[in-house]
Amino acid sequence: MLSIHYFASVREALGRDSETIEQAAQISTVADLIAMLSARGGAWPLLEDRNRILVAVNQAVADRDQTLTGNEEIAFFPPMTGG
Amino acid sequence: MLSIHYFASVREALGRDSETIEQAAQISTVADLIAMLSARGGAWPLLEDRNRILVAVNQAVADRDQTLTGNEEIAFFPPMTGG
Amino acid sequence: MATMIRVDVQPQDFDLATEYASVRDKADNPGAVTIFSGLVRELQDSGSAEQSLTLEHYPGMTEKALQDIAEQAADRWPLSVCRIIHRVGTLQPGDQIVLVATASSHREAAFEAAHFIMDYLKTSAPFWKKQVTGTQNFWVDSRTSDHEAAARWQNKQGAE
Amino acid sequence: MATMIRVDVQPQDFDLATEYASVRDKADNPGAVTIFSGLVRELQDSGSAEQSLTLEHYPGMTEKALQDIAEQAADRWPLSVCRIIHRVGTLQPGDQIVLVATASSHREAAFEAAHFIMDYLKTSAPFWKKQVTGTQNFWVDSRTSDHEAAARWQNKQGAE
Repeated sequence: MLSIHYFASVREALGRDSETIEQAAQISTVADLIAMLSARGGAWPLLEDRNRILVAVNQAVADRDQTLTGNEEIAFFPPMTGG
Repeated sequence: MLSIHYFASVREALGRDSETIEQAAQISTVADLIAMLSARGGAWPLLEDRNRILVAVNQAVADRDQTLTGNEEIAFFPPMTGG
Repeated sequence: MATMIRVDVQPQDFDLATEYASVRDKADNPGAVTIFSGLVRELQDSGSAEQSLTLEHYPGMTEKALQDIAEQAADRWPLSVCRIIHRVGTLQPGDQIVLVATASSHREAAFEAAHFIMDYLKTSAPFWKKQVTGTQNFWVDSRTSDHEAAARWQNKQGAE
Repeated sequence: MATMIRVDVQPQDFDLATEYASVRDKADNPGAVTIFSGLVRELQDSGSAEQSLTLEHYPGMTEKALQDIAEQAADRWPLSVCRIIHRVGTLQPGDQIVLVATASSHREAAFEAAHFIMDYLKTSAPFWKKQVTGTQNFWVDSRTSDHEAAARWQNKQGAE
């Protein structure tokens, strides 16, 4: 099961803060997950913009080609602006 | 009139913290003053060591060749160690 | 040298004096304590509209990221104490938003480590600021200068 | 930008929280406050002998030198407040000896200016430390590393 979280402007654009994906058989990388989500249309293709969207896998920032086993916590968010 | 002050290890080595020199006619530079003081013998030649002794003229660090008009406040002290 | 690291993410305000006292108490014979306090700035061009800043974060990852940044600082500099507090939620102009405190025998280490932590925190801890001005609001953009500031440390030697 | 500069040389202890509150109060919409506190270190190799540190200074020149250092910092960085307190007289291990506080819109400026002031103060403000350990005492030697730290700033650009 993939647990997916959306933060800040990404959360607002997608209108959702989290979801779970049970059947993740075809999803072997972060890029696969993004392709699946992007296929929903509407605002979802924004996830493909690697200059504006960061991805974390199990709470660490990850590349698009990172492998997934299907049991991770994934998060999508814009560049950080704390401090 | 030259008002002269000695600080820290210089003060202790010379056994005095200040003095005034009324007749300063032959003293036209810091180096002249040092030569005059050094001629007292005993511990006084230590003032000649430019690696260990700093000089301030009117409360600003000065070179040995700085001109004196005979009416300054002069100070001799070791390198600073505050902070 | 073992560094005492403590990290908190909290909505509540913090008391800088309490944190300073704690650092002095915990540090092993410190010679130098550096404290950085970040405050919410008022936007100058917004006229008289009421302003606030809301900080969203990623619970869980935030604490990990701050702990990781503190550990990187402790690896680079000889610190006896490293303390980070970052607030979340809605803040007003002038409010405290972040505190970093470092203690070391060496002032160079205390200064550099606190500066390093702030630069890294800006670009690698999952916080996001939303500016609210009157009835308008917008997400604050990340700044190129912040990324450049963080990148500078990769070319720098750890001090002393 | 006019910088509010205040410098004190005093035997009394200072309260860091009071100084921080004053900086927040005086600074014009500050985003960043950096505070450095220098503490008297205990000499590790002196066994159990009672220790103290006595600071001598050059009254008059000391205040001028600190004011000059603060003005140099204010010329290099956009500071709204610059505060320096340096104690003189006899201090015990753990005592506060020096405080530098800077406020700016930019964290880079607040950090760099406070660091610069400490590095310059070490080598150009007329203070001298005498270490007393039991019945022995000696004047603390100036350190090459302090002179090198001060010299580094001459090759550095003022930030932002």
